[in-house]
Amino acid sequence: MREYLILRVITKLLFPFILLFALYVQFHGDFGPGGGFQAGVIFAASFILYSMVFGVRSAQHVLPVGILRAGIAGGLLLYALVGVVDLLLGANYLDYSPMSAEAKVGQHLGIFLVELGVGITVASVMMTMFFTFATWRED
Amino acid sequence: MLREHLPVLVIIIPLIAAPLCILFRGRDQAFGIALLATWGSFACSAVIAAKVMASGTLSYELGGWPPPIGIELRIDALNALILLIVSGIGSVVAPYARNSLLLEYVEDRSYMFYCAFLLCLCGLMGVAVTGDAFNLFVFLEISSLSSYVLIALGFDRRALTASYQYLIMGTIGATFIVISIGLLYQATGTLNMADIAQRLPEHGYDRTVIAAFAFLVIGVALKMALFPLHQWLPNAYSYAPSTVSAFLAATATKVSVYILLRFLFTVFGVQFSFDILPTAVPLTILAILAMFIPSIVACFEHNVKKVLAYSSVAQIGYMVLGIGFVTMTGLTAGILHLFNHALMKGALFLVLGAVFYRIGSCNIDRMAGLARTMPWTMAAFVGGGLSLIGIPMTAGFISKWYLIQAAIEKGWWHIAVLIVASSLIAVIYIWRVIESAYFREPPEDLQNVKEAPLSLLIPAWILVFGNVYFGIETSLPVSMAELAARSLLGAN
Amino acid sequence: MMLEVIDIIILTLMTVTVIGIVVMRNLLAVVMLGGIYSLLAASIFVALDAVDVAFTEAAVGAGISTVLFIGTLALTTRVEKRPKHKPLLPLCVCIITGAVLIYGSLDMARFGDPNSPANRHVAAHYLENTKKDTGVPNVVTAVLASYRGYDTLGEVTVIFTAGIGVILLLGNWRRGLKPPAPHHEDKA
Amino acid sequence: MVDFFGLYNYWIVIVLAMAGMYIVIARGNLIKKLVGLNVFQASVFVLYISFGKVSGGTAPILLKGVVTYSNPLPHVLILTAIVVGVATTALGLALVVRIRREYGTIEEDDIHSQDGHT
Amino acid sequence: MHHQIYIGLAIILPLLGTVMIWMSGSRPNQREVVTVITSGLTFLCVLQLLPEVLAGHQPELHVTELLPGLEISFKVEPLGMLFALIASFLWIITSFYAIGYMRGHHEPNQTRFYMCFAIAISSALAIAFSGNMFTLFIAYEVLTLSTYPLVTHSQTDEARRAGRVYLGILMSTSIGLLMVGIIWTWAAAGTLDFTPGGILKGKIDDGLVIVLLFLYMYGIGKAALMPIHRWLPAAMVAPTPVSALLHAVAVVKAGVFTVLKVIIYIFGADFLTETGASIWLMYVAGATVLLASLVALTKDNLKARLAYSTVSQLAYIVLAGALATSHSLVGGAMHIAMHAFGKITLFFCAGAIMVASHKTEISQMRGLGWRMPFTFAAFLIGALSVIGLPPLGGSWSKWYIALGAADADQLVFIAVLMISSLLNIAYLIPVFARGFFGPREEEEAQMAGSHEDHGDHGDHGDHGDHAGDHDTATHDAHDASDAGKRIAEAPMLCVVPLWITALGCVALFVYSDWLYAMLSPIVK
Repeated sequence: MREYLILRVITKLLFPFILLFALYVQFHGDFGPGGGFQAGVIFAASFILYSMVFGVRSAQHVLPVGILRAGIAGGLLLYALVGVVDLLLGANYLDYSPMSAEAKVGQHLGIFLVELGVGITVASVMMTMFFTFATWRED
Repeated sequence: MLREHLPVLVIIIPLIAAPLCILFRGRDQAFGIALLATWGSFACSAVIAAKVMASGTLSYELGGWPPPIGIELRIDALNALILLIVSGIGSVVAPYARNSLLLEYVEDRSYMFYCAFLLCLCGLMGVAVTGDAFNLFVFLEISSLSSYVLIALGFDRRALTASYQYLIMGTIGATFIVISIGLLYQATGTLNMADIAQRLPEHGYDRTVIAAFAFLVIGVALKMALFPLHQWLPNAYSYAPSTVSAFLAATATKVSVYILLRFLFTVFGVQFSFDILPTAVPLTILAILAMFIPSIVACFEHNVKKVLAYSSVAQIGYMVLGIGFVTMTGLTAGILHLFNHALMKGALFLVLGAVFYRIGSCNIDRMAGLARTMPWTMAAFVGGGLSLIGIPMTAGFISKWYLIQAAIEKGWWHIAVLIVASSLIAVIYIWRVIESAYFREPPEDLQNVKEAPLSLLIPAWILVFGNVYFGIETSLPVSMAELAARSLLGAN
Repeated sequence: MMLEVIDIIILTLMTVTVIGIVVMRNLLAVVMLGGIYSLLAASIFVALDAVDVAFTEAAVGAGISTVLFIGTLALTTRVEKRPKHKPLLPLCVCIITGAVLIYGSLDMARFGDPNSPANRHVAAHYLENTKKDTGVPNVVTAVLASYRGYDTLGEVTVIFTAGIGVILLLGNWRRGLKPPAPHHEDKA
Repeated sequence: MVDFFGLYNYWIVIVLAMAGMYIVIARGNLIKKLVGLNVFQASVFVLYISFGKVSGGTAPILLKGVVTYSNPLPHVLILTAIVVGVATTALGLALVVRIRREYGTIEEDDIHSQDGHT
Repeated sequence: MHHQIYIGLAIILPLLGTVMIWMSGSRPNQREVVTVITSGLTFLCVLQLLPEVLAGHQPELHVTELLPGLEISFKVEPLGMLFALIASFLWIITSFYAIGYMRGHHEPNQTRFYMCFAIAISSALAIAFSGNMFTLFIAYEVLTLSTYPLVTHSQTDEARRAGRVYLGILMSTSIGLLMVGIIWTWAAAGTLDFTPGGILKGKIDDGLVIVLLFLYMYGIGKAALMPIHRWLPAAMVAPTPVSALLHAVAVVKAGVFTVLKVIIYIFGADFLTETGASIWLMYVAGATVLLASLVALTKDNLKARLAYSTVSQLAYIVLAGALATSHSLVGGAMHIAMHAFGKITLFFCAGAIMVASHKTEISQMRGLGWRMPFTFAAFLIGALSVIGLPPLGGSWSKWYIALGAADADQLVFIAVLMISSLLNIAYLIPVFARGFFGPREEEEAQMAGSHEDHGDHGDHGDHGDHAGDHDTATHDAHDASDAGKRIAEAPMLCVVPLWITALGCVALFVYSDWLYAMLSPIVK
């Protein structure tokens, strides 16, 4: 792949924009289409593209396995713990209302957090899967 | 303060524990977490069961949204019993895992095994508590996916193909269930099971509902390995790691049977399922075929794990037979057998795990004379085996008793005879093992095998003891089963 | 009427794709067609106002899973063997299943009917109350994350499970994997 | 016309779904089975979404001046279902890779013949 | 109150014994001492209950309730008392005998042997004392399972095959028929308690009584009614003490005992006679009596011949039950005792012969009587008792059964009894007679015997002494010449017990009226 100069340049150019788009989808999901899941996939896609062009190793320099696994677990944990917080606030599980003075705001906050959790897990899982398949060699 | 949140706690304890296992890698931390989580959820389900028996159905509104807007957890006697089975078996198997892992897993990633195990537990219990049809599908998939993984961890390469086959058939089954739920939603506009049950009669039992019914029954039949849709099960259970076979054999199919019960009796309602549609007849026929053909196959198997797997298919037949009676006694028998079979199969597979741990095989000829070298292990096998056959003073006898009584009540003599006949086949395939272990000389390379370590024996014996205890002191399962049966039949 | 036309066109394309998938034996092509199928599905979702779903389907069906498929092909093989036995039984099974579904569809509410039970009971409630309950304009997000947040928790757990599963099955398996079990066992 | 179309749409989708299922159970190639599985599920998703379509409605994102929206609930369900689908596919593929390593083939028949049972 | 304790003890003690035997497995002497002591204590416990029963009380012991109305409880009534006395008393004798035999025979796995033996006795006592059909059923199954290892004792392929037959028939009949019958009874009558006069009267319409009776009679495989008698000859591969106590007394008597219990306390004698449901049973039993005797005639292997004789003798008791008159029932009950002593004596003798001279085939036993006079004398006594000649116990029971047949005016069965007695003479006396044939034929008989005996080991149910035959055949050959008449008895531990039981047969003749008095309440 070394000689595909144009490809490499374009990827370098595209990469930040894709990430940006992912973030947009993530945090704008409650107003427009999109949400944690889509954002996660796009985020993963950007890295997948990157590692396709520049090789998995270099991609893994940016995101080592440890971080990805932490992300896999962390996202789910974040989601589940938001619910636990609600429990501790005396509400039912995943009832975000008491997370803020005003129920609406609480809901909004809760949705924001869980979507974030979704995004993190999905992105990390997708990338992990890709890296695992890509680095797997049979002997 | 957390008491009223028990229904959800029982789910989220393992669900939170699972990622924790990943975060703190190390084998021992993971083991500790898994142990605490399983025991914790067992404690929860015990309390829940007590509450249900005392004060009737529990309902929990997730997100504080009243059903059918939000998702509801709904626990009556049946759900509570299933919870007890799943979490109970889980908490017996979890400590067992630590040791039987040694032989069968990649050491340095055992924490991931615990993670998958917890997810499976969580999924199964999630199915057992939810009152929402689609949510049921989601948690069913959690349990299925994790069990595909767990099975594929087996030592033998056939574990991989078995797991793949299970994945394909399981996914088809799940998709059928989704289709059925979709049709129900399209007919009633709701996903809450109680709400569906309430709205179906108003909407009328049109062709859409009938199609939904068909897809649901087939999908669940696939998931619970009802003959002749059982092909995935024998390989899956015989090549999976011992711990996994024990856990899945004791719980997974039970949960599917629960789904069948819940939909046939609660969601669609007895009247539609059995009066309008002639469901009972095909169910009974399949059940009887299931009681015989797999048992006979089991008599010719050489891998004892496979023998037990086939016997599991046969035992599913008993439960379905009980359901097919559509009487109080019949349902009680079916549900009782759900409970008792979890005990006996759990015990037997744990024993085989111990055997495999020592002699690296479950072949009936390799197990010859094993009673001399591993007396406690084989004694446990005898205990579980007798219960499987249905000898008095064991749990197995109680469910047989109810089943036959149900047949006699209906005046179905031939069925009663068939039941005993099939349990006689059980005598054959269990006795082959016992005879080989007790009355043959061990192969020379296995002359001085050591008895299995306590960490494997104690869990197995706990379940064996359970078989005896619940064969004598039957009040707990019987009362719960009767309550469950009554509510199922009363639900129409 | 416009919608119907688009709908028919896309559905026809999908049918062609599926036929392609059935007959072709070059797995790479099959996988590609699979991706295209998802893409078409995504576009039909757009036509049916399901933008979020379309978005996801495009990203996942056409994107991630195709990538994974190709990755697998790279690790395995590219050509499917010609099936030996005539698959009559599967054919019957599928025809029967399809027949049951079509039979069931006869009593369904007609396509796009605003008064079908599906579109009234619970759904109506969401559309009316989302604003005041959660203040989130995207109803799908609101339902996904709040009304049915528990489902989504389950969904994340599923993905999590898959991730763990893939790592367990493929990740650094070389280290310490015991030799396969004695195969003399259970030749029945 | 519209009434006929009201079902026609479903029927095509059903046929597609069955085609997918046919690939799954009839073909012996493990990868192709998974592709079929995807087709099967995708078609079911389309069926679901069609339930939620309201003629003249728009995407369920609340806007000033819009009165009819399509039904959001099926969308949510299918979002979840898609995730489950991709998860299953990923696992299946991982299994295929391992099977290929252990058996050197991904054709069901060869695998069976290697394990000595049919 | 304290009687309950004795009931419990009688059943628990053997189990405790089992544990102690297991713990002292490595030290034979200790093991056997434990066995003897346990058997003694058990017998004492049973004996403690006797006065109560004679006084007409029926001590009860309720253990637990599995399902509502389905409980494990014990109740001592005369019939059970009798059975318990026999089983526990003969256990003592047999344990002595077993020690002699097992040592003389160098059997393997002796610990397992003694353990299972104790469990078997415990369950036999549980059967005797059981207060309802359910408890009896449990004990019945335990008895089957605990005797299986004894049958398979030698672990040869043949023993395993025999074990399969044994377990197969007993299990399938008990689970397949008896259990169904019991559940049916429960569904119909709502109880399973043994109540005088039966519990089924009016609960079940007369047509079905026959079906139910069939379920019971063929469900109780241990009663060895033809055609499900095959397990009994098969069980003869077991070491002789097992054949003696279990397959001449405990197990088979448990079978017929259950038959009587069912007929008396479940159906109720009157109910049976009214409905005439038991007519077919009389004929089946009568046929079994004759056929089994005829088969016995053809057997050359001594134990096999005795086994078939047992089958026919058991059928007497079933016949007595089927007649269901007060005389026949008491007679049947008495026959349990009479036949027990008679047949165990015969088996002891067979075992003694096997230990002393490794002879299993009757045709080899020419002149053996000169060398084992005590054994053969005892054999004669036992034989006469089984045949039913005064002054031996057997005569009384047959007499009462005949009376019963007369009461029920089924005279044909009196004829059956006559003929079978003749057949008994025909197959038992020759064994004795052969024993005192002149010594001159001995040598060639020896040769012939030893050869033929290699030939037909396979089909006769005895094993465990293949090794023995060769050396003894030769050894006999050359010492027979100088001193054919020399006494070569079995070890004392074998001979003394068999004389005790032989004398028992005489005693039973003398004290039969006492026995009658004790048993008569069961038909009141």
